[in-house]
Amino acid sequence: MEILIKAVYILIFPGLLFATVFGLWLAGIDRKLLARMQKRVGPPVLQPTYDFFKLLGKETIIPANAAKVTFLAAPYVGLISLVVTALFIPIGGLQAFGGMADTVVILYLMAIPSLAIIFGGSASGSPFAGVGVSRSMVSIMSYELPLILVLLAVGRAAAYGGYTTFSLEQITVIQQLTGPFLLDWRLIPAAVAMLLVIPCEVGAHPFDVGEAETEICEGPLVEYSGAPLAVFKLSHCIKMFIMTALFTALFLGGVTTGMLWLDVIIALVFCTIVTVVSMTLTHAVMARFRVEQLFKFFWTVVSGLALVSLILVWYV
Amino acid sequence: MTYDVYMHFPVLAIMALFVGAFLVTLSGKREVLRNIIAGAAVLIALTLLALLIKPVMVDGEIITYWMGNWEPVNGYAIGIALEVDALSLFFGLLVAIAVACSCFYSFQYIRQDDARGGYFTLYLMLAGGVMGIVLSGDLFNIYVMLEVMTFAAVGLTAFRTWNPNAREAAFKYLVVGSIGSSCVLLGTALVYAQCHTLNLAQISALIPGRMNPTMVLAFALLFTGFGCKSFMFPFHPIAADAHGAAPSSVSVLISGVFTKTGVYGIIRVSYFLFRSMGLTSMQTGLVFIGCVSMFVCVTMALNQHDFKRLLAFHSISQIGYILTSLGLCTALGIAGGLYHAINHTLFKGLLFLTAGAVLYATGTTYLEKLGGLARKMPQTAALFLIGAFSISGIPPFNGFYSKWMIYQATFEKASETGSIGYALVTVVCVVTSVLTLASFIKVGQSVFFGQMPLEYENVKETPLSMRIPMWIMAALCVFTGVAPNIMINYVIGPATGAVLNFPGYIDAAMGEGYAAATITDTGYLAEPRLLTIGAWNPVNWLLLFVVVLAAVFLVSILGKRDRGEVNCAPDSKHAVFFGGEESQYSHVASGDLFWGFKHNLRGYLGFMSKAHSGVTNDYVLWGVTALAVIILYCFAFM
Amino acid sequence: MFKKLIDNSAAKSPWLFHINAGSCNGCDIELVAVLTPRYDAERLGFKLAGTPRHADIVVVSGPITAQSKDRVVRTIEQVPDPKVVVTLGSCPRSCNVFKGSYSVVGPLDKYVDIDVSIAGCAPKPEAIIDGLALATQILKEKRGAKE
Amino acid sequence: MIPFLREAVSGLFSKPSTEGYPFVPKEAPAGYRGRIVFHADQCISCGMCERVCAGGAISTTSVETEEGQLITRKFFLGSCTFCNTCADFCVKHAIELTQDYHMVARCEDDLVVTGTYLKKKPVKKAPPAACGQAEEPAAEGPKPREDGLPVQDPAKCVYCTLCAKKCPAGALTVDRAAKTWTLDEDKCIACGTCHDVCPKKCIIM
Repeated sequence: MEILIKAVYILIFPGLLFATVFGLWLAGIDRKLLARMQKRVGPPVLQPTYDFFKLLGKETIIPANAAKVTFLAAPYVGLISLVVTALFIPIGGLQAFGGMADTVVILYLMAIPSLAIIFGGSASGSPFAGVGVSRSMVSIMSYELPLILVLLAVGRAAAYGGYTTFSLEQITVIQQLTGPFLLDWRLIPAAVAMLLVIPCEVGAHPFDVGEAETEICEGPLVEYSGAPLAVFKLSHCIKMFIMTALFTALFLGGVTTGMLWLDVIIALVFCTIVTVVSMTLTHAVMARFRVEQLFKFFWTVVSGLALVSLILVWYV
Repeated sequence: MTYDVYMHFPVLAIMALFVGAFLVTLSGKREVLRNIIAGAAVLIALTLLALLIKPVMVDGEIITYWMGNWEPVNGYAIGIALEVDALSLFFGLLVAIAVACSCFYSFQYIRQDDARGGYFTLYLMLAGGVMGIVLSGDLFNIYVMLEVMTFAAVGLTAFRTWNPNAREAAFKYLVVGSIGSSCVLLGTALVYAQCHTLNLAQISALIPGRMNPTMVLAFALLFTGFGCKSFMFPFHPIAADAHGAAPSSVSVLISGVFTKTGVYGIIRVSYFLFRSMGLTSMQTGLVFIGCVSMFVCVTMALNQHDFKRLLAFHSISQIGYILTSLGLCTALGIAGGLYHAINHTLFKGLLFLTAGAVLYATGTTYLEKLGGLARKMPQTAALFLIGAFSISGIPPFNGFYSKWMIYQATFEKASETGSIGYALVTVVCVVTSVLTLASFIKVGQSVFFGQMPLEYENVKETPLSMRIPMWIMAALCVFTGVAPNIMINYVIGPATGAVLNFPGYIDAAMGEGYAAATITDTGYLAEPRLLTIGAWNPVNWLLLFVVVLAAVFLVSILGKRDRGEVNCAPDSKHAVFFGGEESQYSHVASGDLFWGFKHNLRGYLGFMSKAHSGVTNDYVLWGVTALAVIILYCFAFM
Repeated sequence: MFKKLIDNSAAKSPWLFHINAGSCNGCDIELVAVLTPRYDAERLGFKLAGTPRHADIVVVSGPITAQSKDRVVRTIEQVPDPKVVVTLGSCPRSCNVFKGSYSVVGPLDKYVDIDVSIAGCAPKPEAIIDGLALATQILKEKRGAKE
Repeated sequence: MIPFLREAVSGLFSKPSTEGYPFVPKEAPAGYRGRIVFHADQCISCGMCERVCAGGAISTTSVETEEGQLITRKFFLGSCTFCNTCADFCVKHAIELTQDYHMVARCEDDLVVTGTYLKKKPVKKAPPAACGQAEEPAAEGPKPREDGLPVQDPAKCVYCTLCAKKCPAGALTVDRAAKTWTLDEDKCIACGTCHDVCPKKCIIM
């Protein structure tokens, strides 16, 4: 029975199937609302799903110069590690595999899919991918600094008995006692910083310097086609889910109604709202950053916001 | 304490290496004989130390071996002692593993260099010297072994005498290394003058009563001396030259082992002898040095154009992690530092061996000239990836676990002391980790992936005898990453306990009750607490990974018929997309990467590369300045 | 297992790759106009892809100039199957007014099979939408023909 | 950024400005030049359209039949620039560019507009000699005049009246119904315009 429940967790909710479906839903909502913000009708919400299945049916071309194993394995490694990461994040009090990873671990686990894209692209042997690799890495360097500052600020805010924490459970529990951290004025700069980090982490416009399709032919993805590309696109969607779920857990956790399924639904609604606010809105109003602007922006403005939060949490 | 046969093992391990060194010379040009002797020596040392795990690590015994049976007389330790507690054995094992892997690797590797018997003689001397330092219980003996080790290392650095860089690096190494050695010697002399003994245990017991300005000076000198041996900031430029110029199999030793003796020395001096780590000022100082080493070296590494120099700078960066973690003086911090020490030896050894493999196959380690080798050397590329993921702290490899412990330790320390500074140390650690990742992506992109220059069309995978040691190290990297519980229970935990348990160390050498009679403080922490403030379970992660992998695999099998075809052929359809142009050689190599980052930090990076002028005089000046600053700092705050 | 889903999706998410083979830019801006809020081709699933490897539909505009010929042919070749080649405007179909120029080696059908031609100089965005809709039908047929 | 933000949020709650084109039919604006319609019955085979066409989209084929020449005029839209020049030049207004812009085709034939008509053999006023001339036009054409004034070749002439229209001096009178071509020699300034514009090249100078 135990094993069966775990299997359901892994494969259906919140694992493979749910992460896929919800990720595609978030991506669809993102595209639809982006279109509406631009006064367009926009694609149907199912559009990312169509894209995914269409790509599955396409031919997969492996460049003759590629390091084939890395090239083909990278998307799958990225996808699977993302799905596993999704299991560690509490969704409205539901923790499929609690106590196995904390915020810092998730910070690092989220690097695996980015690495998968980087090494996959690098293995394709394309110079566009080379430039994309360089840019993707700069964007990783950019967002890690504010992200760790945010995590430290939240960890300090969730301190219990003088002990700071990285533990997601403790963060959730403390929020149940004190109310969501988003309502804590000291953490609002951190929340804003986190909202800006999410699109960069996901690789969404305007921070998608690594995959700028108009400049460097989608960077690391330039040589991918067919199923591996579909898997990368799916990973992108699941990343949206994980990052918004992480935001929800860090800043909007602890909203309890007493019923688990209702909590989960509320959390998922929060995820959708966070997607719209952090990704769709920034996409609609900002043009793509240049690489060095991105780095500067994240290491000064965004990190500054997170640092202000950390100092406030520490001393106030 | 029963007098078991394993009491002799430490001295035998050291002797095996030294005797091996002399026998190798006698074997002359007979290659097979030479290999057998060298292999046997390192294997004997490794086996002997492995046999000590049970009594020392598990049962918690401390082995004291008096050379020539010169036991203490009238409470004064006159004879030379070997004293092996869990900490010594920890470093000893680490040394033995790295030495063994590298030795087997060099059988094939060193053939290219018109091998003379000198290589293995020096190699085994270096190994024996390191082993002597970590197993010794005598301060002067440590100095002697330090000198043996340093000169062997200098010799090995200059081993490729046809290479002017190697000769220059050896010279720099010699000069700056002598600063460290003389500091240690002077410190030892001062300690001897004050305590009238050279036995570590007894010094440790006597120092609290004799803490005067002379001893403060002695501490500063010893600290700087061992710091120099660990290449901490600002002694790091020598490391870059030496690691880069030495044959890779030697770089493994210099980076993975030699630097660890410095760390070992710092632990012994500051935790054991002077027990200064209880002071906030000393903690701050060590953490500061660690952070500076970490950050400066990682940014220097990002700027390098040579695979091995890049790795060399990373060595110091990782030493920075270890020092930072040790400077926290909490059980978790020490455990994290020690864990990182063993991980660093493993993954840096692995990386240096892959760099050696690249050099062996292509004849260069210059990043701009290489590219696309993963197609020709798939196993080396896989090994490199394991090493790169380990050092950049990608779960579930080993670097992540120790770094994670360090983050926890620093953040916990921050909340304990209420100082936000330690939280910023966590930030520096994470940023360094990301920059580490960046520089290994740079290596990956410019050596193993991307496009391959035509001249490497005939490159072959390295021979099996070179790959096996690399695979062993890779397996150990994975093992230490996914089984941290075993490591912590059987290796790290006892070693951490040993760091904090100096009364036990004293008693083991000087007889029961000696410590209680002479010193009043009984240690930093009564009970080492290894509780973490977060959670990470690599085994479960792997299990989940496998389950999801199976699910994805199943789905892809089920959908196989409806999927598009997978095609690869050497025609223009499958050529790399070049905006429609015919495929051509266009490789984005190391110098072109990370422009956005370099552009923003150009002031800092420019200053740094100017500062690393490559002039020996400058580096000596840095070293002497560091010594002066450390002495002043010690006088001011101790 | 996913046959039906894939078949249905084949016509719903056509990604375009646009090649300018010496066009006067008239057709190109009309193609861009198709993506603007006014015509919003994205609601039909159209999207401009950054690389031929992601594309389903290759849109070629311009008479094939001598300089661009090899590039065009190679790029079209690099698109994974199933793919549809669409000529935008009169030029790639016939070279139009550039016929006979020393530097024009078109039309395109000398080198690759054209699936859909959109006439016009330049075509109205509505006509382009028509043409792309036709192209998606062909995509679906090609996907079906594979079985 | 703030004004953009306001714009984006207001866009979210206002009606999209997208046209419903593929689902809602749409007319092209007046004056739009789209698909060519060829009124074959009005064509007089002057060939002016073919000559002025920049894209070379117009071609003519003729088949000899008993009743006369069966002439097919082909407009290949795939080569057309929709410049309207052919329609402008067509004296009989046989060519028309409509507002139909749905010019999408899978095969080349769908982009071709054709019209076929019969050009009857002249039955009435044509003298036998003219008939002979028509069959062998190269053999016996009219000779150029020594004074440099134009001469008509009745065998070739289709009486399109273009020369009369273009004549700057008004020296030419052409009656299409009566098939006459007369030159007022006093008025003629021998400028050669009629020679240049004649689509059939039947004016010799």
